[in-house]
Amino acid sequence: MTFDIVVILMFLGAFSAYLISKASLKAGAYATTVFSLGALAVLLMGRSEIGSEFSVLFMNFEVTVIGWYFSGVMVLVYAMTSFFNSFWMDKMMYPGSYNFLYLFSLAGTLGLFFASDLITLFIFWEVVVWSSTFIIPMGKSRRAAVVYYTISSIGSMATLYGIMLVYRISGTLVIQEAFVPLKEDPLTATVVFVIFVMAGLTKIGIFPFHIWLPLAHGSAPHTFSPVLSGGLVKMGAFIAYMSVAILPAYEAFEGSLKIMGIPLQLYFLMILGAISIVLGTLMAIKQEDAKKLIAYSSVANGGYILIGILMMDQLSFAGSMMHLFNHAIASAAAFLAIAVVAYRTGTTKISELGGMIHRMPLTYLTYLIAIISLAGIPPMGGFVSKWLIIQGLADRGLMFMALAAFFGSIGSFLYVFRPLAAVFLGQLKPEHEHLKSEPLMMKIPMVILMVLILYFGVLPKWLLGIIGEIQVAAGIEPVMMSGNTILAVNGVLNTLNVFMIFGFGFLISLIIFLLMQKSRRVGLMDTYTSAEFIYTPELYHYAGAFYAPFERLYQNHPSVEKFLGAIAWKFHELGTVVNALFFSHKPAVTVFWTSVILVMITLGGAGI
Amino acid sequence: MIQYAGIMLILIGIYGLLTQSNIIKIIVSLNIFELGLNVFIISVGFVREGIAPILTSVNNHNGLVFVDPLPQALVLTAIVIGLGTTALGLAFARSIYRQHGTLNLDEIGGPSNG
Amino acid sequence: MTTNAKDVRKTWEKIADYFRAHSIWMKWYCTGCGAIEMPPTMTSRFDMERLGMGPMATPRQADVLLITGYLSAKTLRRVIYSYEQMQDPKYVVGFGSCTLNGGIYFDSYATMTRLDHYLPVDLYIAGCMPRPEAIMNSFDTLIKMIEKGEAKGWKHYQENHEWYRRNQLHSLKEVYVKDEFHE
Amino acid sequence: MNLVNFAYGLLLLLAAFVFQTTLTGINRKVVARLQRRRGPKFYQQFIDIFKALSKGSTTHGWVFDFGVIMALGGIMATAIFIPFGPLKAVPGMDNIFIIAYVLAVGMLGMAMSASGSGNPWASIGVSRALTNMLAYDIPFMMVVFGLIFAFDSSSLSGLAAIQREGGLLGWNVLRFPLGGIVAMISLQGMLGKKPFDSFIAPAEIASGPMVEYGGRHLGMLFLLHEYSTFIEVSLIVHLFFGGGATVLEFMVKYAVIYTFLNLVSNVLPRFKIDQAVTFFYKVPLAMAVVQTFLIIFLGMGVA
Amino acid sequence: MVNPVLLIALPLLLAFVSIVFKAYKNNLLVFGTLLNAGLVLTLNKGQYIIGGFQPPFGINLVLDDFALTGILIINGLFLVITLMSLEKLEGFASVLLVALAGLNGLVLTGDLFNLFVFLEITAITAYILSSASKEYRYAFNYLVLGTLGSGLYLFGLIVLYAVFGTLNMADLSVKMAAVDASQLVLPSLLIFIGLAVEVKILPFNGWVKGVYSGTNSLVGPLFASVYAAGMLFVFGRIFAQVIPLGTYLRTSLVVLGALTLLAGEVAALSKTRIREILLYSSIGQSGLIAALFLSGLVFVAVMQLVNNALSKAILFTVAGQMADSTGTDEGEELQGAFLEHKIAGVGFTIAALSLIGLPLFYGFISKMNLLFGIFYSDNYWLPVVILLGTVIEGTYMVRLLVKLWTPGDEGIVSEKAFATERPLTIQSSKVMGIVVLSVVLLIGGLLPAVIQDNLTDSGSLLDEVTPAYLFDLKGGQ
Repeated sequence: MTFDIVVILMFLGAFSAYLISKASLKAGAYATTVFSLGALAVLLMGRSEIGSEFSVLFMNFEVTVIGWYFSGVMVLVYAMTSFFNSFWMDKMMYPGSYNFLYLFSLAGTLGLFFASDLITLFIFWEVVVWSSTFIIPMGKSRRAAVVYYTISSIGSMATLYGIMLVYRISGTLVIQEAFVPLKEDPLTATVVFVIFVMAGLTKIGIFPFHIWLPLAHGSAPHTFSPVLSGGLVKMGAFIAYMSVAILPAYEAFEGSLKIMGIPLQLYFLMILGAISIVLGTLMAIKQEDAKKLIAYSSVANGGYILIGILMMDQLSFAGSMMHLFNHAIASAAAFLAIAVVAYRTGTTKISELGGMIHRMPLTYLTYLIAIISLAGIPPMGGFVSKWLIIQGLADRGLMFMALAAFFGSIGSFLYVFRPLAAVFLGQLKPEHEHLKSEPLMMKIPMVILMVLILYFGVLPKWLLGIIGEIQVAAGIEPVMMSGNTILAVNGVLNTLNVFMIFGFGFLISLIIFLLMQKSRRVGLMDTYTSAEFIYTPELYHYAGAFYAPFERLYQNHPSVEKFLGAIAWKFHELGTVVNALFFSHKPAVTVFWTSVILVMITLGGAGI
Repeated sequence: MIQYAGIMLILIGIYGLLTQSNIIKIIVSLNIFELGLNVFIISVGFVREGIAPILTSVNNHNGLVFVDPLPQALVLTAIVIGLGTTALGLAFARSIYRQHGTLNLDEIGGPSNG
Repeated sequence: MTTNAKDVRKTWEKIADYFRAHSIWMKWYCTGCGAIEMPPTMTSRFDMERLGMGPMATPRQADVLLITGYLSAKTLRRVIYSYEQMQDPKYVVGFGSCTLNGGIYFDSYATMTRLDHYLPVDLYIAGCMPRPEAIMNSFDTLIKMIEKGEAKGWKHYQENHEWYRRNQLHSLKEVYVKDEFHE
Repeated sequence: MNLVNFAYGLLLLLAAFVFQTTLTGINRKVVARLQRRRGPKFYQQFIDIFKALSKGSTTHGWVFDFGVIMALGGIMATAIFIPFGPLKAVPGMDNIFIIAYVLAVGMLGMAMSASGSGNPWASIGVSRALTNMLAYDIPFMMVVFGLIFAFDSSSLSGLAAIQREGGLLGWNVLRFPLGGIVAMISLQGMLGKKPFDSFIAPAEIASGPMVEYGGRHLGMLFLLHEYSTFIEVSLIVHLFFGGGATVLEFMVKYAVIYTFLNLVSNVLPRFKIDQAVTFFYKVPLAMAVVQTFLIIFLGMGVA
Repeated sequence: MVNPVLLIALPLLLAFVSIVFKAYKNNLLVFGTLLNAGLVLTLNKGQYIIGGFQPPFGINLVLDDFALTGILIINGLFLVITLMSLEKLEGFASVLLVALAGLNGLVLTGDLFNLFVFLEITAITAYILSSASKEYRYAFNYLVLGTLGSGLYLFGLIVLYAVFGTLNMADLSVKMAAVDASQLVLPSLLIFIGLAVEVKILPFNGWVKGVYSGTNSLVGPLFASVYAAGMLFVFGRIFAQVIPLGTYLRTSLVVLGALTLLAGEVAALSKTRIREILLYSSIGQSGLIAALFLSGLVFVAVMQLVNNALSKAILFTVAGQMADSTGTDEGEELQGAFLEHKIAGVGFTIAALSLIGLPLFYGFISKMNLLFGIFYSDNYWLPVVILLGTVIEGTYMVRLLVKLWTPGDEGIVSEKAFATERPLTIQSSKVMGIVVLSVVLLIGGLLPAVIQDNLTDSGSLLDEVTPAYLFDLKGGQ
């Protein structure tokens, strides 16, 4: 009975946070922290109650393992980010409403993950969409909110159509039962699958629906970007999971053409995932804004997650589920680090920053660990998940997905390194000379996230155990572990050993370093300049167009943004045409159309 | 025959509405349209060699052929309503003339299509 | 050269000096015409690398600062800057007469005629210009000096930094100037 | 994992260092002979490294030091995973993907440290190095992917053992010649040898990432270079040339391949970085895709 | 037992009285609307004969669930809107009373010709009200089109009379059902066009733009919610219950409705002025509701109609008030207008979200139900159109809301300093009205049974499809 309390409490919490904000803004911000941490605690304690069912108003819920897992990820990201809320209270346009919508969207996601019928699912889906839509414009861009809403609603309206279709066919809305009759009818199943999964694609930001991510993530309030990227994007993964596992796609598409054992429908989606990886990587490499860069990296990582989920196998699926968690916390940590920088300096543009490590080393460390995980480098969590995904791909022989995955992996070194070098390293700008370090309240979540990223990279057993349960629930073989060794069909990975050997190498290296003569500390401007005297650190900082030679290779790329923008503009023009054709101050125009319709329909009727 | 006359008038009225841009002429066209309509309605009730639908001491048996009285009642109402509308239209015409100094809709201009 | 406690090398320093002697990486400060003699010294005929020597891209990596030509007020500043960026132990080699006495430009108002007033020169190579044979010979000498621990210009510079700095300031007014192009 | 593994690992590191550094020295000699020079002593590389370590150094802040330590540590850890012929320090850890990703720790550490110096040339060098990596790694990984699919194993020693079963003709370079060529070209890129050495271009960007290093930092970078060379060449030996049943066999194969690549690099000019990317994506990547396609869909070369 | 004819007669009486006692006409209006709203609550369902002729002869009033819902909505909203904007009456009190009478008559009457009369009465009041904006050319346009429309309606009904000899709706529906519908395309179409002019179906609605775009905070909500609701109720009455349409005509007209929906939404997307956006949205919604009625889905059509009426009342009140007090309703110039008027802003937001059909608001319930309904009538293309329309509608509504809440150019963090400097005032009476209406929308969304119960049977009289498909508020379980 704990979960219904959580859902209801979160909604009430949203209102109370609003009321508290009216009394004191800071207190309201802390209320978001308290409530989300409370939800996290209840979730962790309530693990034994997985499987419980409950109803609120006309909505029905059932707590499944996957729902529990997803909501855990979501609440974690929300709770960690909420520590930052209090610092933006005086800068936010509607601080009270922000706190309200913050918790409201969290409540919505919980409801979504616990939903046991399709209508409840849809209700909470939309609740999350509209509540987050109103947070985004408090940041830097109004257009972002509109694009976000439009893309989301394309997805959700498609889902709605799917829900109706399913209901028409099966006569029930209970998630576990509604899809059963579709197994017999591959054509309808394909339609439903495509429609359903579209909502997932829009939310994860899979090509060609990715355009909202950089816009919204890049310009949302700094405290909401981590939630968007780390949390809300994962709702799409949930829907994708539902479409594949509950539909269940592999059974329904048993008869369709298969490529390497993957039905064509799923293969096509995987190709989309692969395109997202490549595209997200390429676009992230050329971004000039740190937040947009991480946003595009979310596009790329969404591609991994989607491919893994669609595989529905022992390895890649587990990898994907784990990657979801890893990406959530790593991307949240990265966004939080950028938020700290933005809080102190007021900008997120890479070229306007530099040398932040000398003012906020902990933030730097957070960012470093986050991006190591994002890039999938051991000993962080991201490595384990990427390893699983790639091993799974190698097992199946999906070479084009693998190609994209490799490109994304290596490419991620490029883009994650860029803010590292240009924001945190390099020359400190004179105007940032007197910046203060990060406040204590900001340090707490960053340290927690760092520890988590490292912990699950070294000891993923607990996490993979839960994922194993999800896999069992989805009817596939769970990922195998013996001790700390992950046993894949074509390779093993002992994360603890990797970590220990890494530590060993590090130790030797440290000993070598310490044995030798002590170094002389010199300033950042005392560098080799071909013996030229330079006194302008802000100019002596390599930040803009970091990968210029590489960017040049694809600078004239075709852009789906432009294409979709053109479609939107066509709608706009159509509106103008409608306006010009039918609306006038002269009765004659309308009389003319009236006569035309009258004659046409009458003659048509007479003809029939 | 009289139906066709009514329909002709209706079409003339619509033609006027389609082609005229002068407000007064539009009102006139509207009136022609209504007139045609009224004629048509009357014609619906018309019965050849029918008598007035009044029971008299002579005409009180079942074999009577009488004109349908209802359309005539309807026409009366329609005429009254048409009159009201015309009056209102003319009032508008006057206001438009005061506002724009012309009665030609083409010269007045419409809402922008922006 | 008097021997005092400071000059006694510890064992590890002796070993280190052996390595230093047989792996000499140079930063060429090519201000004048002398640099033209370096390529023949490097390439097949004289093959500098057989002695473990070679050019390096930056002063941070280099052991020897090789100043190949005359010095003006403008270039001297940069030579000093480069020298101070090098890592200890570091050696300075004056190449050609220009560094000794100003060479053919000795009477110019802008020429710095004596390099060792400003930097601790371990070795001069006389000649205008010195031929590769002379260069090879001098490198041989330098190797021997380092091996014996005699090339101690860098220590000298540290110890007499005041004196060097005074000379530098006297001739240059300002050692580290503001960027001329932005003033 | 116990202390014995660590001791074993330390020995392996030492052996790898001595072996590779000697080989580098010999290769300097070989190249010198190619250019009609006498060339340095065969142990010159040791002298250089120890000299660099013995010198004083400057630092630009803690990340400058930390990056170097992390880089060398990461690379050393990777080297421990590499089987030295039949010898393995830690059994079961020679998964190709682990190695590929652990290798990146070193890269990242070095890049971080270089950028931490505040010198733009370092950043430019890092940017080129990473771009280069994006170019050469993908064809290579593609080929490796095909191998893993073909033999259902991603263990280096496992793949090597499978090849040795087939004798000389069982070598992957003969079974999958296209893949072998791709791997060799990629290896050239990994080693940063000409024509793919634009990221250190000494005369152009003052040796790129290494511009600010001197003394012990530089020495450690040299160590790092030796180890990463060892790792990369070993990968190819194991993946395409049957690894080594004995240590000697491994060392011979290794030496031959390394020397061959060195000779090739010495007769080539340098690609600009975008040319390198274009080249890798045009030729080796296409070959790699064809090779993988042949393996996966036609089973060509898979016994 | 109250005779519903009082709903028509009393306002008319008060209207004439108000002409005599000019000084008290506003009071009389308030009295009349209150009285009507009170009377509605006391009504009993049934058939009321006026003038003694038994049907099918003579005039009768039909007060079934459908009509009851209609007059409830009309009188309730009329009351709220009037009370909200009393200061805007400007001598229109008498006209409003007549309009109230006409609207009630429209919904109540059971006679086609009587309907024509009420249609004309309502229309004439509408012409007069539309001249409140002082844009007489638009009012004139409306007048001409309205007259032409009602003329065509009269034409159609005379043809029907000529064929069937009756004007009573119930009688006519029985007689028409016996005839092959394809024989009756012309009269049905004529009646459709006549009503379509008022209902705002696409090619017949040329007047809407001029009239709606200049409305103030009184006339705007009256037109967009009360008049629209009244006309749509009539439309539903005629086309879902009286005139049986053949497949051909039904399909054509549903397509016309769907096109209206799309065209309205698309046109709204291209607009930047708030009232223009809303008016095109109204057109779109009318098209949707008309399409539902034409498909025979009376119940869900009524739900959507109620949602539309409630939402539009709020939206047009706020938009009209903005235009009244700041002199413009250009979205760009009203950036951050809700900064100082949060309650009105929240009401506006709730109305907009409900109109889009987002959950927690009544619009969601109605949208769900209408989709279920359409799917159950095995129509798979109309939902696509509706959902596409919803996407577009959501886009421009969110665009508008975002602009009104958070001022600032692209790339700059939204700040109070960027808010509009135009003085926007919203009277407390309006705020209260907005609160009442948005609370209704919220209650409808959270506890749909409250509104639902009042609607439950409204479609059952002639609705062939029993509402078995209805989303029964338990998640369909």
